[in-house]
Amino acid sequence: MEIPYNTEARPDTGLYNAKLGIWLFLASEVMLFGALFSSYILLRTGAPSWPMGREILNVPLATLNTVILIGSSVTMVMSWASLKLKDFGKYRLYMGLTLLLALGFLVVKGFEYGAKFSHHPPLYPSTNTFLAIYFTLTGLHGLHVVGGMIVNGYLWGPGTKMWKTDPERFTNRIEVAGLYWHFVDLVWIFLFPTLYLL
Amino acid sequence: METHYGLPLNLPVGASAHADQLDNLNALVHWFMIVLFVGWGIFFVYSLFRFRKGRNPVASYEGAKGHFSTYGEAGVVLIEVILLVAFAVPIWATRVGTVPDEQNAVRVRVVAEQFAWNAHYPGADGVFGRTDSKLITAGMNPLGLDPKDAAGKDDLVTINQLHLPVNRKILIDLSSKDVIHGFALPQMRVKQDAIPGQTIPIWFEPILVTPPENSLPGCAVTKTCWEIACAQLCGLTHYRMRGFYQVHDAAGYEKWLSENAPKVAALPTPPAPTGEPVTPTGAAVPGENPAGSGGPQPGDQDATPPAQ
Amino acid sequence: MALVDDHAAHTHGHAGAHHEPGFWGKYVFSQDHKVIGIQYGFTSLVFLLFGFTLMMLMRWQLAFPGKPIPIVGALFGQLNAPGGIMLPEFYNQLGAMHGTIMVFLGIVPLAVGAFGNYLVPLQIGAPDMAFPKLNMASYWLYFVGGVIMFASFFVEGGAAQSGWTSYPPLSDIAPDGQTYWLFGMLFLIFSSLLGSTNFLVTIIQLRAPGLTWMRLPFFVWAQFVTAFLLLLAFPALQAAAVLQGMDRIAGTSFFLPSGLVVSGQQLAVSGGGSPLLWQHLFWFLAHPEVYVLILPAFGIIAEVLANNTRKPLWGYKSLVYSVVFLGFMSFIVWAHHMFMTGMGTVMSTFFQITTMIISIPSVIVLTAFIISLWGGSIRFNVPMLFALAFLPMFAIGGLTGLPLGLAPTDIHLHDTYYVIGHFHYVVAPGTIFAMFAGIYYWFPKLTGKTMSELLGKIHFWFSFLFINGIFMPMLWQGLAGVSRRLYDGGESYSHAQGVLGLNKMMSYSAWGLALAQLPFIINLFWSMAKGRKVGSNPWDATTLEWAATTSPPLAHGNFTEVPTVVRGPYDYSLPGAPRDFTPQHEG
Amino acid sequence: MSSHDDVESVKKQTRAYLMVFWALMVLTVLTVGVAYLHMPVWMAVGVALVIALFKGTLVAGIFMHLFDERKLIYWVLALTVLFFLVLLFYPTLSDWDQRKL
Ligand code: HEA
Ligand code: HEA
Ligand code: CUA
Ligand SMILES: [Cu+2]
Repeated sequence: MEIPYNTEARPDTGLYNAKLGIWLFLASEVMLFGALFSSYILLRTGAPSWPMGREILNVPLATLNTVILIGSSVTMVMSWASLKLKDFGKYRLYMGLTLLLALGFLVVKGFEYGAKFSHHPPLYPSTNTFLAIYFTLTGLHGLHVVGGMIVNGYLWGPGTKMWKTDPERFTNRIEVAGLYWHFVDLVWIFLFPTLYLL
Repeated sequence: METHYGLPLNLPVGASAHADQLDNLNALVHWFMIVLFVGWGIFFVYSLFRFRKGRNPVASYEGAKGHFSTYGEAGVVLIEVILLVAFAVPIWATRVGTVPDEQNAVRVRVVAEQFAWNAHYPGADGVFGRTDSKLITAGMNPLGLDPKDAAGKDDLVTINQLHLPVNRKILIDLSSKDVIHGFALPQMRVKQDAIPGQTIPIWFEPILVTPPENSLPGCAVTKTCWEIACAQLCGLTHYRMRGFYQVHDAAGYEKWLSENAPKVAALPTPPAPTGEPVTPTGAAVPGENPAGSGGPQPGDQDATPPAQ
Repeated sequence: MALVDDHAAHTHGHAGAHHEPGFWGKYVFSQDHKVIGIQYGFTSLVFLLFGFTLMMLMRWQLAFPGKPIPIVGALFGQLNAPGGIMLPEFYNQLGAMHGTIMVFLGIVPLAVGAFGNYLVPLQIGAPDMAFPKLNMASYWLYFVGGVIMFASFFVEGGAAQSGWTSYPPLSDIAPDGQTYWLFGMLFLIFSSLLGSTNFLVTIIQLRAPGLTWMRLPFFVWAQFVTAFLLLLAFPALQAAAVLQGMDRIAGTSFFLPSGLVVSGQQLAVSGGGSPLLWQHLFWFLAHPEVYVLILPAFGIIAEVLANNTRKPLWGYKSLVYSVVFLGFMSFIVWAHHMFMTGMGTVMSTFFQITTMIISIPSVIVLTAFIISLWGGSIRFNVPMLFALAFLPMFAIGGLTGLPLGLAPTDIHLHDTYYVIGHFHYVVAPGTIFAMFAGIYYWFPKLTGKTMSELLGKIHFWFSFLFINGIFMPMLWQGLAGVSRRLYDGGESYSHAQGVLGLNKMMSYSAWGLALAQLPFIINLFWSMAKGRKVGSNPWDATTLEWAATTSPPLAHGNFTEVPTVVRGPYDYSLPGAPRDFTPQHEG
Repeated sequence: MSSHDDVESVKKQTRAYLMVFWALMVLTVLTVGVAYLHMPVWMAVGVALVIALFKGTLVAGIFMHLFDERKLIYWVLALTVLFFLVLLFYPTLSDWDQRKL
């Protein structure tokens, strides 16, 4: 027996399974980052002094990364819209761009980390609480980016087979992957001012 | 056994001014629990008996009628509200909110470490000498007292023993050097986690003098009567992180102070800090021979044997 | 993200429906919720037994401090028990791992992973869980987490030994086993996040036609609230575990304040952290977690009670509202575990009030259960015996929570055996009994056979006797002020002398309890092979898992045709009905 | 959802996405710029948070279609946000109520 509401929406909820699933998953992600931001607030308010993020971190690079990530969110949503418009070629293009932008984000991040490690004196997570938070939060966020890239990569490459067999469901999957990706963007939108600017 | 509101709760003797308050509340709550449980239990057992299949072959679809469950639940709510408003909240507020002012209280700093209790008395001048964790050396200067600080010259430092005068308000500043410990004085109804990085005030007023050793069966076994217990898991020897405390009458307390003060004033000048920090994961723990766990030898970590 | 992957499975599913999965696909990497449920059940029972074994060793040390452990003592090696005499570090490892294993690898996977997985789709008339692949992933993540936890006993320095609560700074400076504990926890957390997402989607989306919210079996409601708790509470521990991992691996100081001096030496860390931060994050999870331990038990008890009183549960709606409210409140009571950390008046008032409030829905649930007996026609079969015993046992456990929930009385009781007694009454003769009730009750569903009543009754009466023999004295010791987590059981404290003798009695009871499990284990395996064969609905029950399928259920798809539900879950002894039970799908 | 199913409305939406993109760019520049004004800390935090909230709302509302979502999702998120806030502030609040010397 087929599992119901995998593609079409259940009438009383108006949702298909994966869409509800991803939102629930994102709810738990909200709590995860909530716990981390909570730790940040507690440690910062409890600290006798707190360095200004922008004096230690590289604001221009991070601004660039913000732009990149927001851009990737736009290409992601455009790739979904392209499928809605039945334009598979455009989908490929936009999804490819999303992947490239995500890669760009990681490269920039890599430079940022590298600069901290080779700084004199080197800046490590163990150096002080501020850097500990900075590395942990951005590191965890980076892992989320990597996870998203794996899914998106699959949907850009081998996963596209489904477009031929079940286009509606394939479109749904892009929507679901998109929801996750925008969430990663959303987290960055809060991380950026918290860590770099304040 | 002492009873509170007629209930034997198996508590240690309550020897502080606020002990009765806590114990009475404890007894009250336990009465409440017992009444609920017994009432509930009678209903339970009766139902099982009355409605067993043999006696009642056909069940009733409707089941119980009436509102007594609502009344019961409302009763529980009401009693809990009373427990909170009339007892728990105000008692806690006086316990933690009304710290006695420093002039009228006997002040002691207690600093916990793996696995001992350091007590620091301000001495005759009533001022604690400056301490700094960088000056700490094991054994020699467990508190990191600054030898250059004049206020510290007459300070008194003891390990695993706490001496207190009766009928005076005691104000203890509690902290820890390494991990979290639980400072518990069972007979005083005092318990407080000692948290590194924080100094937490606790206060109480002993109203009984520590009975002589051997006067109670338990004391005879462990050779000390009232003990500081460590309540929070703090490592290997948590189970032996035992100090003792003694409540003296006023004269006894003065005597103890005067006998001990000079000895401690001559605190050895500590060597410069070794600057040999341990790594977090490699923290050494003093070796202990657990096989001989037949109870620690009394006073084996004590600076002086219990004066009696 | 993995949610997406799942769809891939399903497109192939069209074709795959016809070719039979091989051995691996059928029994090992199965995506069928029933097989996964059984995998969960078996694994968690093994862990339960393992956790109990650890405790039996500890109980030796508590009863006979410093005496060599008989028979098995030589097995633990010089590092743990030279000459068979348990070392304190080994005791602490056993304690921390007993707590961890019982909670995270035993009860929760059994109550949620096994019972939930097996029964929820059946009870709501669904062909499977919403995301079968995720379901499989969830089991295997749990399995890996369990292996890591188990393996940690063999690393240098042994397993985690800072309590199941892992309070830093102690846990930050503990040997490597703690790192394993953290990684194990991360796996268990991922597993539980996938699982709870799956449960929620399944319950919300896959209910059979006509199965409205107020017609759900109470068990499904309990699982539903449980899944929400897991979903939203676990991330806090996930974050905390990451931070503690950073402290241990990258040398950060999230939980280490400045100026720490360990064994007379400065700790070489930057400092600036907060030990209490961990406690907040930990208890933000762990309080809801204790309701995760009890809610599925409530669910099982409800099913068994209704079936064996042959009448509807009394106050179904109040039960549902109570557990929903309970779930909600459980997020704002956590600091009652932290009254002794230096809490001021404002916060403690808040948390005392919420703690008292949260006891009300439990009172309502228990009241509804007991009133359900009134007017019934009670069958005293083995599942019912366990379910009935659950009620007073949970009552004792719950009631002893009250003096702990009032900060002034908690002063004396905090971190004593009173706390240990309190929560064991809820989880051992409480939850474990409910699990037994469920196993005896649903065993015919899994196998088409029943378990032996005689062996079951032996199991019940001896378990009941011994389990009280373990935990009742704990309350008494706690009142005397005996601290928990003492390697010598309090032997060196004068205030403990009066209650020391109880330690032996408790230990004998614990070993007796272990013996009392033999009839159960024999019964379980013997009945699988040789038990009396029964029809698809041996208990004359009303809910869908019995009503519309064979026992054991169809290999795939569960139902030959999707049932349409027309009534509430517990229409027993409906006036005018032909039989004393009217299944949910019968008009 | 049906609202974004037909071709016309999808096309309309894509225009909205691009506008949101530019809005987000402007806000990013704004938040960086503002950070270099020498405001008191509480004000800097407030302004940065308001901008971030605004950006977040745009992403969630438009990219994630939250402005036009099913009731059930709103319920889930409302619950989450409630517990999120509890988790976010309680530890610090209780730190403030800590008895200290
Ligand atoms: C399943 C697990 C479970 C459950 C359900 C509970 C339920 C409760 N718990 Fe418990 N608790 C734990 C597991 C659990 N607990 C654990 C594991 C710990 C220790 C952790 C550690 O430190 O290692 C702990 C510790 C703990 C503490 C901290 C103690 C300390 O460390 O000092 C507190 C304090 O408030 C507390 C309170 C409560 C309360 C008020 C309830 C309430 O929800 C109980 C409500 C129930 C009732 C009140 C009884 C029901 C009613 C009746 C009997 C019917 C009455 C009849 C009529 C209507 C007539 N618990
Ligand atoms: C769900 C949680 C749970 C459960 C069920 C138990 C069950 C038991 N616990 Fe445990 N316990 C904890 C959670 C739990 N405990 C926690 C969290 C702590 C605190 C740890 C810490 O300090 O950090 C603790 C601490 C703790 C202590 C205190 C140690 C100390 O402070 O030093 C003691 C002491 O006696 C104890 C005893 C027992 C006993 C005798 C049981 C018995 O009831 C066990 C009963 C078990 C069974 C009856 C097994 C049934 C299984 C089968 C029959 C399997 C069949 C198998 C197959 C078919 C394959 N426990
Ligand atoms: Cu110090 Cu336990
Ligand atoms: Cu709790």
